Amino acid sequence: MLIFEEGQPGRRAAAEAPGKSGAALKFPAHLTRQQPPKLPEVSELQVVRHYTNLSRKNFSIDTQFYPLGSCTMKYNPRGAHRAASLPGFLNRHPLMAEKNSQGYLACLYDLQEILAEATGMVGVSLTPMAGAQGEFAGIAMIRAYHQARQDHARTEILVPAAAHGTNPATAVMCGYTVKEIPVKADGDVDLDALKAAVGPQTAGLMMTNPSTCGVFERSIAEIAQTVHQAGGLLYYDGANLNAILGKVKPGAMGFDVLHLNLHKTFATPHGGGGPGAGPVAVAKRLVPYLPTPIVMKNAEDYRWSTAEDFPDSIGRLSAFMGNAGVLLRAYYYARVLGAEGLLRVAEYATLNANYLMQRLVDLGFTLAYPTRRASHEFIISLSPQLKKYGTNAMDFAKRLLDYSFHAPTTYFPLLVPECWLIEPTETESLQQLELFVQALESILQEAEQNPELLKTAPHTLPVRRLDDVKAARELDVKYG
Amino acid sequence: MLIFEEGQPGRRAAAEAPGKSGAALKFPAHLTRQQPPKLPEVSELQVVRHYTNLSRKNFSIDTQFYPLGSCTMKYNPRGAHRAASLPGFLNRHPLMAEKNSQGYLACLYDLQEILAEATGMVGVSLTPMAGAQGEFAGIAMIRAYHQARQDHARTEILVPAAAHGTNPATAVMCGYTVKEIPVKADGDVDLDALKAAVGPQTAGLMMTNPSTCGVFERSIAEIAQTVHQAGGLLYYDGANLNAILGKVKPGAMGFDVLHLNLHKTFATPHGGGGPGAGPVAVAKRLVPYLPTPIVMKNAEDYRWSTAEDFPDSIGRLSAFMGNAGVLLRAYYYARVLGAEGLLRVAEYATLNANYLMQRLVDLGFTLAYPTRRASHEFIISLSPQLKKYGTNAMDFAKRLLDYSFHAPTTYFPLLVPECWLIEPTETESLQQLELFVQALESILQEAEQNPELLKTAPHTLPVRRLDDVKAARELDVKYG
Amino acid sequence: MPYIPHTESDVTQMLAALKIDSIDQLFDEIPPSLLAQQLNIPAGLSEMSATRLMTERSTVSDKQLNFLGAGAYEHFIPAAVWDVVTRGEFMTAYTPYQAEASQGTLQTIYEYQSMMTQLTGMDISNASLYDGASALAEALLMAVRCQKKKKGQTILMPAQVHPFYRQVCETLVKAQGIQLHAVPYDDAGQIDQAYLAQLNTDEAVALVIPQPNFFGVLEEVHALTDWAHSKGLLVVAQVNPMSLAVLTPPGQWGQNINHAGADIAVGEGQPMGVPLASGGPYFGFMTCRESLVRQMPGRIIGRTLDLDGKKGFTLTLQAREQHIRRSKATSNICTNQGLAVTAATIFMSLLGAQGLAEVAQQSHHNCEALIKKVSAIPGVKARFDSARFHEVVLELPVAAESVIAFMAEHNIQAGVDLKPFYPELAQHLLVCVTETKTESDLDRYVASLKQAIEEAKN
Amino acid sequence: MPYIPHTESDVTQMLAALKIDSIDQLFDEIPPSLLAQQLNIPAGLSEMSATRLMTERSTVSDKQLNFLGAGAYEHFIPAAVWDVVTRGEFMTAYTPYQAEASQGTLQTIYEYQSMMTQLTGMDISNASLYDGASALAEALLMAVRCQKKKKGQTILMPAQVHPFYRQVCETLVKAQGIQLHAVPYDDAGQIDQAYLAQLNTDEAVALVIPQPNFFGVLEEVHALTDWAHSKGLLVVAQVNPMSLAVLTPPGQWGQNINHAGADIAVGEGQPMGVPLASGGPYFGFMTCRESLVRQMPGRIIGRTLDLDGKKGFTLTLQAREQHIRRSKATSNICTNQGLAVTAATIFMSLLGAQGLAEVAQQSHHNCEALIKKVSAIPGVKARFDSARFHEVVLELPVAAESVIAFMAEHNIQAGVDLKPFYPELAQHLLVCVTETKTESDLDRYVASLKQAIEEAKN
Ligand SMILES: Cc1ncc(COP(=O)(O)O)c(C=O)c1O
Ligand SMILES: Cc1ncc(COP(=O)(O)O)c(C=O)c1O
Repeated sequence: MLIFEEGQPGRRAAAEAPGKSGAALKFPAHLTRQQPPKLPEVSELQVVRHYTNLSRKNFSIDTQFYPLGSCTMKYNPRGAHRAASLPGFLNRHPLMAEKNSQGYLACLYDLQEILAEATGMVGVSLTPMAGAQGEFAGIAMIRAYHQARQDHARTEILVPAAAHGTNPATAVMCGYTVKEIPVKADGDVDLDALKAAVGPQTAGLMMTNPSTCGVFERSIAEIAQTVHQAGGLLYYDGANLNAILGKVKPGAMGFDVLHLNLHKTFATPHGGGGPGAGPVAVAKRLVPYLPTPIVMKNAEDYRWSTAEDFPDSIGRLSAFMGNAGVLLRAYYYARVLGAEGLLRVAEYATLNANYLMQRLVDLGFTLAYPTRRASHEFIISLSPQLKKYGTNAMDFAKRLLDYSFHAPTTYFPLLVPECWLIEPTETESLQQLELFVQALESILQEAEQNPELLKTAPHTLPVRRLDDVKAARELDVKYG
Repeated sequence: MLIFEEGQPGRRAAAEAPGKSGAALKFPAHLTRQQPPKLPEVSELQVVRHYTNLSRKNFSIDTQFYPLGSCTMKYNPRGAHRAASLPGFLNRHPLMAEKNSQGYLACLYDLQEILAEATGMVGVSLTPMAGAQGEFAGIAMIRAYHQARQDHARTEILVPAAAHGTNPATAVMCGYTVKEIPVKADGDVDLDALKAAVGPQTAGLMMTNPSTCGVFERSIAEIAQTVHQAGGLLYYDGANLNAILGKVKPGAMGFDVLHLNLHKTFATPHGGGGPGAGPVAVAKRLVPYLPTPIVMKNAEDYRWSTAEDFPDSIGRLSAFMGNAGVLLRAYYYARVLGAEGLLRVAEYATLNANYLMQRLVDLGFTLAYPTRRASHEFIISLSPQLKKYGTNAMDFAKRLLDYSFHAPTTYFPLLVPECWLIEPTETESLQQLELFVQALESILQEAEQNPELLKTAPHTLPVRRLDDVKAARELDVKYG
Repeated sequence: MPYIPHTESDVTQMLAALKIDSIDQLFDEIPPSLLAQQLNIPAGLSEMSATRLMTERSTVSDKQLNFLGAGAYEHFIPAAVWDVVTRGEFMTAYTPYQAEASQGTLQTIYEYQSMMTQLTGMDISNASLYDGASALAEALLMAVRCQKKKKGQTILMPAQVHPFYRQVCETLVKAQGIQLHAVPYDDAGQIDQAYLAQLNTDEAVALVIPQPNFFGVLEEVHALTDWAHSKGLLVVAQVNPMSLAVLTPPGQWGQNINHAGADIAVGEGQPMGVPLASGGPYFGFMTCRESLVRQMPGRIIGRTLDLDGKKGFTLTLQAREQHIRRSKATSNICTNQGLAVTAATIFMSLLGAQGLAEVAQQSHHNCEALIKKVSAIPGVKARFDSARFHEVVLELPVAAESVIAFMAEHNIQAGVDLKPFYPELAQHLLVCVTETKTESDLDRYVASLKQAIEEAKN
Repeated sequence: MPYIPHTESDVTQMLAALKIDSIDQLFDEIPPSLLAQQLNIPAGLSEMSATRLMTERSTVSDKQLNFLGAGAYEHFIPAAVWDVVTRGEFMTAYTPYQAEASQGTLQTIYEYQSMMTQLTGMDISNASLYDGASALAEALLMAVRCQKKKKGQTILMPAQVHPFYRQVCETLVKAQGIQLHAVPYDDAGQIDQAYLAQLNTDEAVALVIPQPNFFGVLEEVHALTDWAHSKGLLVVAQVNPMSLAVLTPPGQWGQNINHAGADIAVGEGQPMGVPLASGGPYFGFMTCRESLVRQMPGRIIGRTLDLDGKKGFTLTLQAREQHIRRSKATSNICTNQGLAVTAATIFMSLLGAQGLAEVAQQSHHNCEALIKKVSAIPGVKARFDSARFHEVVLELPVAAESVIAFMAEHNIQAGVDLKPFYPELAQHLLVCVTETKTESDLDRYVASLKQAIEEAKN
């Protein structure tokens, strides 16, 4: 039932509104709303009960193992949530005077420093509000850099075929055309193809490393050299930073600019789709172009950067200064983990992924890159199962839900057929991984004995398989 | 799975502890623990996931209609929870200096005043930590009163047969014997029996009004007169105050002392069993005996009462001053409702009960007191259904759980066979009541067509019908 | 190890299964020259110490009496909102890619979309964008795509659109060759219609109409909408959703029956149950005319049926999005502001149309009350003589900067100095008053302002 | 109408079904003379106004540096604890009478019982009593029931049991003719064993042993337990659960192999994850020897099987309780402190044995550190020369009252003045230091104490 359908005309949660003021001041008649919006008319209990019960229809980290590849669904510390929700932070207006904001600014300044150190970069701007906006900022900086050098011929951004959709979409938003570079059978970028592709038109290359193939790009140094020699810059999509945090700094690999997904690597909650935060970090030559504002430190005082500090900035990306609450959570996380803790993230995320990969191999699943170590994630292809039982990657995924595990990422990256991208993260235990293995073992048997069970799955959730085609054809996107 | 079973030796949620101090100070060897307690060894994620998932196995007001008679399961305002959780209240040590506690004391003082006004009494003590402790305080005051008058012959407390178990249990804890007074077929106390029972041995009478039969005791004035003439005092069990809040003051009915269940009438959450708060309110002659401490006001200052204020007090009931957090919630609730709002509680609780009663009569259910108005609750007997289908009150209750409604109170009061005590509360809507009626209609059909379905219910919950006999015979009350 | 559950024996068992001796071996594909040294980051803290650190830092900003607005508004948020929003099932779920395991989030967004279309009077709502500023920028990009047949790519952008919003638009649209043409404001603080009347609109594709505008002033939305449509421009409404409880919704702007209503309406969702929180996470909302939906950026949730014919919810029209369309997507947005949207949905349910109207009315009322009070101070007066919502530009006899600094000393956040954004408005302060302010708050403001002015004059 | 969902048309429909005209008619069985006039209570407030009122009142108590203990201890509580506890399903459920619909609460309490038996080393735990004081009183009543064969009803109650606990025991046991016999403390601040040695114990049924006692001092629990058992007394241990992470648990007190261990162990559960909260809700715990379980008050949860043979949890041994046994019940307790128990269960899971030991050690360490620092102030010293947990009695050169008042002016809660409770301890202050205090907190305390003493001397 929709919240609208639970209402009755005239019902309301009366205590929640301020009530009527003495004098009923009027707006000019022609600018005044004539019909009130048809919002739900419900009691406070109805609202609480409705949304509490709705929440119970979700899978989440707090309730399920959630090995969604590329999404780093690790434990979101409740301590970070509390710290970011302190009244001094939560009630702080974004334009509050700097002198009343020193503690807040100190947190952001420290976070800038921590992210610079962790990535091997020189400058950091925290303002991008998600990974994709970080990408935009990064590519816009590359653009600004070339333009400042009057290098107007560079019109193309290269991306590996395995790249996330935001990469090519971003390049286009920045006014570039996109050229895809093929990936070899071992998961590494096709270096020859890259060499052939670079040239004076190359503005830059966007890539993740480890890549979305779940392997570490071994020829990264050569790739960097190739692009740099052609006059292009290297963009690092930090979505997979969890795999190498503290182990390898993107700066050391030759990247010029990157974003981090704090809502992945720094354990801030995804909130059913957002918010995130996608700070950008840059090497020296891109510092002038960083998006603003940035927190600056003079002796003991913190302040916001002004236009004088960054006259060549690509500009502002958000109304205020990005997703502050996410940044505060990430700062808390970094401080609790510290240097050693950040390093352990990469180590145990990688251990879990490789162990789980091995166990799935034991069960007979097919790896996309069987000769490779897993990074913090790995890919299996369910093509053999599709051939044998007629059950595809989605059928397996839906059946897994019945076992109370969230499904891995399906059908991404696009270049591996019937793929699952599996990312267990470092916060899950060996015992949890084994339960997952047991579930897959059982589903494999079901696929053999009763493939219909998979094809019509899920069977135990609030709804069964939904008709996506109908959803798109007969658009029903609002009540009434 | 138990939290213990999810653990592994050596695992821990490391960020949660302060870590080791520099110097390892030692306690005397013979007083030092040799073996650490076997507590769970689990990660933070495991704990959060375990208890989040456990919570999902509960029914609650926030997720279900919960018409548990005598328990007043109304909406628990989240605003009250927030107000009571303000850092200044939550971090306040109970012994904090009065000068640093004026705001807190002001809330309690105001609450004392509000409760006195709402009950028609003169003095209030907030310290009892639940209804039963309020009863203890009340009966102890009655005892102190008689003793102060050297009236040592009074050894007996009268209670109606329908009384809640805490009433007789309390009387015994206060050193009294208990005599039960029968209840007539119309739900009123048997006045002749009462008249026969009172005498110089009568210390007092404990009763609720409306009674646990769900009807208003019409001869309350005569009852009061009878007991008072015999030299006894009248105790009002406030568990049912929701029925008459703002409508009738217990003081006006002749009661000398009462407790309120703030966790019922004042909408504080029950917490799966507690906490509650059972403030006592008394007429003038019992004021000297009130349990302490009490909040006093001098001009503009608030302070705790001292022994000099109440030299004849029955004493202290809790280490500090009762369940402060519950009291703050109740205070918030009273302030949001105000005088009109408190009155509406009684009106709409009564409307809902009477309406639901009528609808169940329409379905053919049997009322325990068919000639009477319902108060805020009412009783049906499922004896006819037991006779016809072999399905008892518990079978109906368990089946109702499958429809995602919490069951009414079953088998209480003891004097109505196969009874359900149904209390919808004022915060449920007409539409919600109708859904409940529909479920009962459906269950009634099932009882006729397939009584086994009821006898083996529930079928859709985390467990099916549990073996209580086994639980008591083969005591398993801890892990390992 | 904080947050990592592995015991020594777990690790031993796992390494054995992998036939390796140490975790380090798992990184043996990485060229050794790339491996980092120990990070120069402070050692880890316990939750207790980290919490204490941040508590100390947060208290600096505590207990300010806040009269700042300018795009972020302090409204009272019922406790139920975030108590429910922060349930683990809402907070720690990912984007609802597995629809069957995400019906809670999906239905919530569907309800949100329904509420936003009601509030704005528009046909279709998406599931959110980052914030009000980036939503406006996305609306401009969308408008350009919708007007592909037109020869130009110019957007008419009033000067009294929030200066930061204009900056964000600059950043986000300029790489695509889109121009923002500044439209001046008139003496009433409204879009200068005389200027528009003489404007050559050949290159223009859309007009942005802020309601209320950055000065808190209400625009003549009907006339502007009709004018824009008559010139073949799309109307992009940039609105405060709280104001829509009492003001004509964008879907009803204009009197031209053949083309009434704004074409795209966007804004900052923060006033609907999202705390000030230093600037975010907030959420940008976007609604549009049905015919434009295929150019809309961001997720959209649709209702459909399951195998048993039962109603359910799922992501729909994904062919607009980057994960399907890659370089041809309507935007690069992926992660949005879901949790803030959940809060807004619960907030709107709790307040209802009447509650929102009360908040809007009371805010307006308090703003007018403050204006009256401050006008008694010599040299202080409201700058524009137009109808307002809940913000006002105050003309001061001294520099706004000094007043702000003085009042900050007394824990009052006085308002926003307009000089950096509008040099012509030196000595002007943008002040916001919402329903959260009491009579005594206003009096405290007035007294402090008076003192500040006296101080500055000496 | 706050919290009431009825619309006018709902009411009309309901009244029609009831064939009456007004809600008032539903009250027609009530004698009209009893009906009340309008209550003299302030008119209702919105959530916003009520929240503001209480926020203003709460800030008075904000930001105190707290060295108060005396039965309520400030320990750090991980955020996860109350985030999970306050989920509606835990917070707004009733007592788990319908077991199948309450498995969350029931399993949690079963786990709690398991943890408490581990911590105390006892056989059986109940599901909680109101608080530490009332738990002690219930233990005395239980001990008397268990010793029914004995002729007397006297309890040996050391003077250094918390004074408020002793008062609560007085209140709760005196109506049943039970006597509390005061046992003095000796120079070491411990139970005076010489006194006991010469005591006639014919009427006595039990000895209460506090560990640590009200002075923070550790008792010689083994010798005391053996002595009590040798006299046929039951031992009622009154313990701080946090201390049990490092101290011998009551289940192992005594060296008499035929009758080792306390018989009943009770205490205040607040240190385990429950905030100070002005004194409640806390929870009292009670554990006992298995043979005594049928005299135990309060609920007990048992594990059993369902119809399918699946494990599940339910209330058990209810024949002890008032709702079954009425006047013959072991206690009148019904509602207990379930939610605080849920918090403690989660807290203990998060901390584990090692974490609790760290908290206990660190608290002890900080207390000793403070003693060392204050001892440098002339005239200040620790009063009892015995091993302590995390509290100390400080002897001062001036009245404790004046020190407390002075330091409160500087937002330091210095400790508890012992004079009202122990006239012989005038100029003595009971101070508690937990793991939450840093070096700089201690220094701030010391500096302020020094000043306070100087001030008082002048
Ligand atoms: C590899 C990769 N790149 C980029 C992104 C985009 O990040 P965001 O969703 O925060 O915009 C994602 C996340 O979905 C990703 O997995
Ligand atoms: C009628 C009645 N009296 C007394 C009580 C005892 O109250 P409490 O559970 O708060 O001790 C109850 C509640 O269970 C009750 O329903």
